[in-house]
Amino acid sequence: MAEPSDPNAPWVNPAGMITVAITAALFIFFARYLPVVPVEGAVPFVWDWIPSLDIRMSFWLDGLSLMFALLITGIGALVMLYAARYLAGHPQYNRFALYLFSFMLSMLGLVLADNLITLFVFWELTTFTSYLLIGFSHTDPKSRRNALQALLLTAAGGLALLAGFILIGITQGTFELSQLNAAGTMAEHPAYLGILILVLIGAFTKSAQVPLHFWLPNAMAAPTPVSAYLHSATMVKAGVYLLARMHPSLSGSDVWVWVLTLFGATTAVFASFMAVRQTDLKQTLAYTTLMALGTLVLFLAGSTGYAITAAMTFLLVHSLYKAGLFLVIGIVDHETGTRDANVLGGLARAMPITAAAAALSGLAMAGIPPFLGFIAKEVAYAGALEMALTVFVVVMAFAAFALMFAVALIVAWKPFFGPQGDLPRTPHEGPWAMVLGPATLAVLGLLFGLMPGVAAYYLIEPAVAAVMGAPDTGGRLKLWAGFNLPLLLSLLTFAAGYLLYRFHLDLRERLARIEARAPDLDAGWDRLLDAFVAFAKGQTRVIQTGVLRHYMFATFAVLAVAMLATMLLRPVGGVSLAFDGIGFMEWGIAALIAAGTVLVILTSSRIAALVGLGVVGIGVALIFIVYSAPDVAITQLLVELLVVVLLAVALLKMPYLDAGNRQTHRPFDAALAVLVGGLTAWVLLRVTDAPFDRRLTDFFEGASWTEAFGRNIVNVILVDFRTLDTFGEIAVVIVAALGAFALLKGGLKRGPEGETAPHAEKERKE
Amino acid sequence: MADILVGILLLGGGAFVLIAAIGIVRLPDLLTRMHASTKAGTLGSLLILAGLAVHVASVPVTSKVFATALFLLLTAPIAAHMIGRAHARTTRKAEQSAASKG
Amino acid sequence: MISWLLVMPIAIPFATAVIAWLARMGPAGRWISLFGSVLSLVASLALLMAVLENGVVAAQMSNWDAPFGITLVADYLGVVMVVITAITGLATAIYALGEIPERMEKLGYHALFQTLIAGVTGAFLTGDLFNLYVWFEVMLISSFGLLVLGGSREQLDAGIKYVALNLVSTLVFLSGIGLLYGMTGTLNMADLRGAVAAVENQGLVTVVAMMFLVGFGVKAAVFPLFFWLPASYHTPSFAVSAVFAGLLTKVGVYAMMRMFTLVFTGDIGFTHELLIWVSLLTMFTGVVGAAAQMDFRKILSFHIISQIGYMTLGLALYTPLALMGGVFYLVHHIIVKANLFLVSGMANKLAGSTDLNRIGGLYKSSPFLAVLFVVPAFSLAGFPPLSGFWAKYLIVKASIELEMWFVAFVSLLVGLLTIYSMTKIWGMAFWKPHPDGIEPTPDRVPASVRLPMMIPIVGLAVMTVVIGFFPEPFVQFARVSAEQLLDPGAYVTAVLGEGAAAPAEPAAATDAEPVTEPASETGGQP
Amino acid sequence: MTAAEFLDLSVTIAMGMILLGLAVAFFRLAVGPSLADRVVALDMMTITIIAFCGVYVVAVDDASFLDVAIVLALVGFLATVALARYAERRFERENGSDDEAARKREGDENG
Amino acid sequence: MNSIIFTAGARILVALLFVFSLFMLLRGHHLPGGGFIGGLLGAVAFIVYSLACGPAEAKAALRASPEGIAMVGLGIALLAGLVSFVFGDPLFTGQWYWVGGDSYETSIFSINSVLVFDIGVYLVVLGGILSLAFAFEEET
Amino acid sequence: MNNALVINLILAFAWAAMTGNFGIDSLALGAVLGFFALWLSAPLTGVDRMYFIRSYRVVRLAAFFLWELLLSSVRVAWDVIRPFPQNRPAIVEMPLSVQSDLEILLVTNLISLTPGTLSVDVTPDRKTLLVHAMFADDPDALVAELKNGMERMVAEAFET
Amino acid sequence: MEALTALIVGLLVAGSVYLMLARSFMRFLFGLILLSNAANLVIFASGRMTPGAPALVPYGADAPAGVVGNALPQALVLTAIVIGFGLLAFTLALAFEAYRRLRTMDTDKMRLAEPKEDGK
Ligand code: NA
Ligand code: NA
Repeated sequence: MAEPSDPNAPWVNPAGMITVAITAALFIFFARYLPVVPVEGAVPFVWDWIPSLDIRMSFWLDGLSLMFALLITGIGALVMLYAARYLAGHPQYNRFALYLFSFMLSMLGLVLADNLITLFVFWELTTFTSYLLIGFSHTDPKSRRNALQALLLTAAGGLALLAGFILIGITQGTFELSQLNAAGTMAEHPAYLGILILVLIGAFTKSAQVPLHFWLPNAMAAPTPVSAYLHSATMVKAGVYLLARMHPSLSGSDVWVWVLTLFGATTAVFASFMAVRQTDLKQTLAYTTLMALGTLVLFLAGSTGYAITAAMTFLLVHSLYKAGLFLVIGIVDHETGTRDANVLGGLARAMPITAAAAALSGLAMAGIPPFLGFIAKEVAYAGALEMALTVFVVVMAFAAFALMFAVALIVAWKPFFGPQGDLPRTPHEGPWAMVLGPATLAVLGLLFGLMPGVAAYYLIEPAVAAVMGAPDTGGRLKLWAGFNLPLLLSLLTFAAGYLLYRFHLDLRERLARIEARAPDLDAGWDRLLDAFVAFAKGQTRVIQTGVLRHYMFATFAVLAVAMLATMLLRPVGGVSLAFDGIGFMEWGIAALIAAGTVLVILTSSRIAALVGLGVVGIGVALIFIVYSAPDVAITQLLVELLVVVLLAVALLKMPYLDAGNRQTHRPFDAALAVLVGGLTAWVLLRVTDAPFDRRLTDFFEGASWTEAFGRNIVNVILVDFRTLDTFGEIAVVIVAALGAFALLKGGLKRGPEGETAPHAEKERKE
Repeated sequence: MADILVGILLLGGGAFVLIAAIGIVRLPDLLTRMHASTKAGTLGSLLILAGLAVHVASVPVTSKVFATALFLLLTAPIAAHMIGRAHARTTRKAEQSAASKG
Repeated sequence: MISWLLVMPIAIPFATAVIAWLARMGPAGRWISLFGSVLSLVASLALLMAVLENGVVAAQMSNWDAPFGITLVADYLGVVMVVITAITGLATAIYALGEIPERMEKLGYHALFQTLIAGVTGAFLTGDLFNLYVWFEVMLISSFGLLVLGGSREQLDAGIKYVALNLVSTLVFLSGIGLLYGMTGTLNMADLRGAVAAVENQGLVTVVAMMFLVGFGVKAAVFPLFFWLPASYHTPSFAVSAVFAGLLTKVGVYAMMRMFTLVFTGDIGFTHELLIWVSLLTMFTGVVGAAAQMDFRKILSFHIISQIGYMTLGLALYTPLALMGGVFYLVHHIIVKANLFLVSGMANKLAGSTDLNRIGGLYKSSPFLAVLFVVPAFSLAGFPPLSGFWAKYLIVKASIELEMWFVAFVSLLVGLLTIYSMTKIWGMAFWKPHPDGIEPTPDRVPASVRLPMMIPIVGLAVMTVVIGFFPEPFVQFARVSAEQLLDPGAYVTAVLGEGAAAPAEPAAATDAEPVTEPASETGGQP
Repeated sequence: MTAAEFLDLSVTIAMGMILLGLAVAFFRLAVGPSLADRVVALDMMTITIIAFCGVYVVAVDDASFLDVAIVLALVGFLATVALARYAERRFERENGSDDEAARKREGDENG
Repeated sequence: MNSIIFTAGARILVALLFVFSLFMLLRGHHLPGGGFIGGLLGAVAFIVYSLACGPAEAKAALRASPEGIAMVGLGIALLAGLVSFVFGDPLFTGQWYWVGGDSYETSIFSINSVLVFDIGVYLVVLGGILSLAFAFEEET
Repeated sequence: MNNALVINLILAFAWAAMTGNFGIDSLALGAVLGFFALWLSAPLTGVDRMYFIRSYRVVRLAAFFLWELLLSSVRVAWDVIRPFPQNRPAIVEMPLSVQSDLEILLVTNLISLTPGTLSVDVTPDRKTLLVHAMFADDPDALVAELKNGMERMVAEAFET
Repeated sequence: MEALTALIVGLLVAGSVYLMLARSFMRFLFGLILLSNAANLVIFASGRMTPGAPALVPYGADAPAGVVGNALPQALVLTAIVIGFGLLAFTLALAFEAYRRLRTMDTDKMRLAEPKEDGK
């Protein structure tokens, strides 16, 4: 899955350098707020975007968003630099740089947004840009499939999130997070549960909580810099960010605690085991990311200072070491051509700086003092001990941390310091542009561990304050907190973790066997899509049969049902058949029309049908004659005549009728026909039963001669009172003629049977 | 007096129309039936038109009646000729081809 | 002056049709058509200005006062539809310069195209029910001609179904008009508002309303009356299918919106409730139908259906926000869907087919086109901040406000499934390599063809983005449209004059004499 | 019976005979058997409508309906001509050339 | 269709029908008739011609292509409507010019846009239907 | 003949102008009066005597035809309604003497209109008319009757 | 007469629906003609029916003397008839051309645009 890159290609690409420069500049821009935010709490930026919908493009820079902004821009700059080398010479590198940069901006917007809709806009933009990034190796079907999976799952979550946001807006009267959080928890609101569930669906899909986790390892189809950036440091943390961001308004209920605890813990432990199970180091890291996300969610369940501090610290730590390790694996892959844990080993000599970076990051991950990772774990245990479901949380956290320790050794120790493997290529140290990132991140992890106060003051405590929605006491981050239960747990973690590492090959086999029996959600996804497509095809087969008479039947049936149902459900009154004043003449005409109609229906002779139609036309014309409409009668007769003339010409080259009335569907057709006819007659009866409002008619009769100077009122209506109708009507005639002319004279060359295909035609090959 | 004349003309015309219609049902073959329709029918219509002209007794109407009658006398035989000709040609040719195939 | 402004968007395409037809044998025809389309757009914009300045404007054709003559009227909804029609018309006219072969031009393509635009515009502007029928027919017969122009076997096959089902709907609609006239004695839509309310037998009104619902439903392609659309829209030339996709079904939606806000409002609990279910099923079956397809245009066709459901849903929910969403959706969808069909035409030219299994490689070789696909495609899917997002947002918010959770759920779910189809196209036509190893680079098509085809694609994509990023004016416009729809007082006043807008009291009107104004006062002719 | 009453009665009877005539002609039209038979019946009906218009003018005393009659007298024959021509041409097609005759019929046709 | 009888009859009938169609057109404003009926009758006239002598001759007798006639008719109808703008009236407002007087009663005859519109209708119906009829006739 | 007809028509219009009434009635009266005027002034104006003779023959033909129409209609009608129809139909061939289109049309139409006979076809050489006769007991007599009656009268009325 | 016309309309509609549901497109055409007639009659009857009094203003009068037939529905029907003819003529041309190219009038067999295996 490694991208082809030409080591000799010039990598100082303008597109790449510009993006790196801007991102770095942004990092500096945000860094300048580091002294401001701890003092002022928050800095707002507002643009009134869609005032009529109460949607503002508003941003809110507080401790939480600042920490995220710095991670996004800082790691972003490093990753972009790395990618410039990693993908040097790739024909689509420019697009890649654009996507990555867009993603960075989207993510930045997401974490800075104060308005929920604004946040959602950026949320979806991260989904979309990550789709493009995951599918970057677009010629690979697997890559396309995984990109789609990530897109659909996170978009589904996004839609739930949107519903939740809208519900918040409706029930709370504002979309501004700052206002919502200031108002405290909404747990008492009747819509709270709905809101919570919807927001959690959004957050959990984005942050890949079990059982919606399976897209994340697949998303590793993306180039390694993408994995490093999106799937460790940024996008997947969006869900966690959201939970943290909305913590003041959404927490404070048992549901919050239970759901987050259960999902977070389950995800953490499950992912840890899965991380051990993998042999592809990138996959291993993917699962440890999952584990981290679970852990973060787990601690966000708590509302105590320790729990939140644990979450924020761990978030920072994880971002640093995980991005670093991904980049390291990228270098290893780049240099050796493999990422197989079973193969890699003894690389430290060939690539010492990388090895050092890996080691530092690995130590941070393992939680060894004096790294920030150690502090994070300490605080985490402290937090866990305060939380609800204490025992469960502690046990799960312990399991996860222990496994993580083991994984750290697998990923960061064994490839570099383990026994030499049989590598596809002779390894060299990576180029500085690639090494710079992991090295910086690794060093940062160490520095923060050594100076926890700095990290606490500028980053973590403001973030914790933001998450808790209240100024925080702080002072929890210490490298040495004394002998206490968390320390004991830490030590036990190391021991357990080492044991696990010792037996990890064994464990991996066992896990593989378990996995083989467990339901495969990823395959389930494919089955789900297949089932959906099968359903779609089934529906199409039923609805869109391609057979005209099915369509016709449905259309008429809908008409009949709609009318009939209305008649049954609404008072419409009965029918009185008033046949008084109807003489034999009228009955005779009616009988003539009826006879003609029946003839057309029953005959299987075209000409009989044609003359039957003529009879009906004559009958209708007789009605027009008798009921005072000579113009209409003349027109009717002339049109009937022309129909007969045209049909008599056309029928020469058309087939005979089949004996269609014997087909099995005809009785049903007849029933429907009778129903539609009956309903129409019935409605017309009811309509004509009531008195008629002659306003318009009276006006026309009065004005026809006196104002429009015509004695034939019908004609005056046609050419004066309602000229526009007539104009449209002649347009219909002319267009009908043009259309028919074009059809018949299509300019196509035809053989004797008219079967020669026109030049433009595409014949179906299948 | 005029009313009685009109009545008689209408009755006569109606009778001819009806007889013509009966003729095209009763008479044995197509060409014979056409005698009924072309002649009796036309005459029936003419009689009725004459009655109408007498009844309304205005010059525009009379001239219209004349026109109608004239048009009818011009077109009815042409129509009859065409259909008779078609019948004759098709049946004769059909017989010929049947004979030649034999 | 107002009369001019109202007439020109209809008269210009007709005049263009006549002149273009007379000049069809030479190259002048296409330029005349293009020039006419520009003029139409100018005229529409002038009308828009007038409406923005004066509110609802109306003019009595032939100078006979409403309800006796035919009134042309433009409220916010009407005028925006006219403008968007002109925009779509212009875009397609430019596209046709590249796409439509000379053979079709000689058969009268431009005349048919212009009469189609005239019919659509007339339908949007008329304030008379029977006149609406006439414009429907102008539009319909022009669409018949355009659909089968070129005469391939697929087109003929599709034409049969399209023609058959549309004719049935037309006749149902016509009968409905007759019956409504029989109950009220009037055809003017503003006048009908009061007259229908005054009808004693309201149950019967609802029955007739059902006929309108079915008639318009077929035009609008709602469930389960949409069969004709997927059966045909993938067969004509791409310019034609773009116009069809953009405009034709919308006329049905528009007519539904007009009649079911202005006239048939007596039994909302029944008609609009029913329409909610119809809309949901439309949205769902449409989007599911698309999932079964493997052809660029067939997928798009099914999505038209699905999106129509959102629009009718906006009407069905019948709140200001919902109608606002419906109107916004109409405008957004015309631009986006027309554009997607235009893109499919370009893809076809470059990669040689619209069958997704037989094309590919467009992402690599034609990245610009890829961008131009992504914009409307993801707008259609409702991705923010493109136009479709705001449309969907309004509808979803309206349904949540009404606490119709299921409605909101379906709306969102359908959005998700839309993503599925759009990414299917993206994956197969753009990302996947071409199965025949072809590199579908832009230079496979001569610039004289490519440029006219690309210009409208770019233009419409830019509009999509602009509406998405700066939705405020459009949202405000949609809001006023919705307000006018929900309270048609201004509409009725503009048509019938002052004093006519008072809602008719059904109880009072039954025994009242029909108001017949003396001819000497009302007859406008001097 | 006054003359006016006689006229009314004759109008009624004439109308009755005309309608009866239409019915009888329709019978031939329906049963055929040949195309020509049907066309003859249709032609007969056209002429009968002219008579109908005449009687109706007398019945309602309004000459406008004469316009219908005049148009029908002038153009009614065209349907007959067109159908006769159809019969002749169809016969020529089906018996004239072998390949045309060989064309399969989709079903039976009486007329 | 070389029937001497029909051809001879058609000679008279075509002229008769055509004159009659004009008659119906012109009287339509006051009595049954008008542009539609006139146009339909005119079309019938040329259809008779075409049945008697073939579509080619009928077309030649028409001098112009039927589609062209129809299109011109549409243009005339449109102009008859647009002309009212010159007088400051809405589209299709009837414009009456009384020759030799100032009202219907005092004038000899009138020139009016309503009749021009009806002539447009006549031409469209005539041309449209003939176009259809000829196209069918030529294809069979 | 044509000159005479034109003059006659001019006289009719002159009459209408003089009376100030251009109605059909006035024109018809003018035509009749004009005919008489022409007849009286024939020597003066030099109008061919044939005009008057032919006019008489046309009128005579019309009268003869209407009478024949009535007569044979009754005959056919009777045959239709009598219990046992007596008709013996057959197609007879009648040699045509008249040759111009108009005359052939007139002959055939009149033959068709008079009951009992129906013009079915004219042979392409225009020499023979196929007549279907309803009562063709004696075909030769029938042909002779047609030739001496209808055809002769038409020929006389329109001979040049 | 409206009552009887309603019955006629019912019959025409029933007949046309039955024809339109047939497999042969030719029958559909016949049904279409019947349905057009039915729709026209609906409009005509809806305007109520008056026998024997055409909507003409007599010479010398300013308005019709007595009750005359309702002119508005007549004008509408006239318009609808002509429109219906245009549509029918086009449909006939379509059927004609479709048969020439597809060699069938059986709509069950018209499966080119939506082939049976469609949706794969
Ligand atoms: Na006018
Ligand atoms: Na009209």
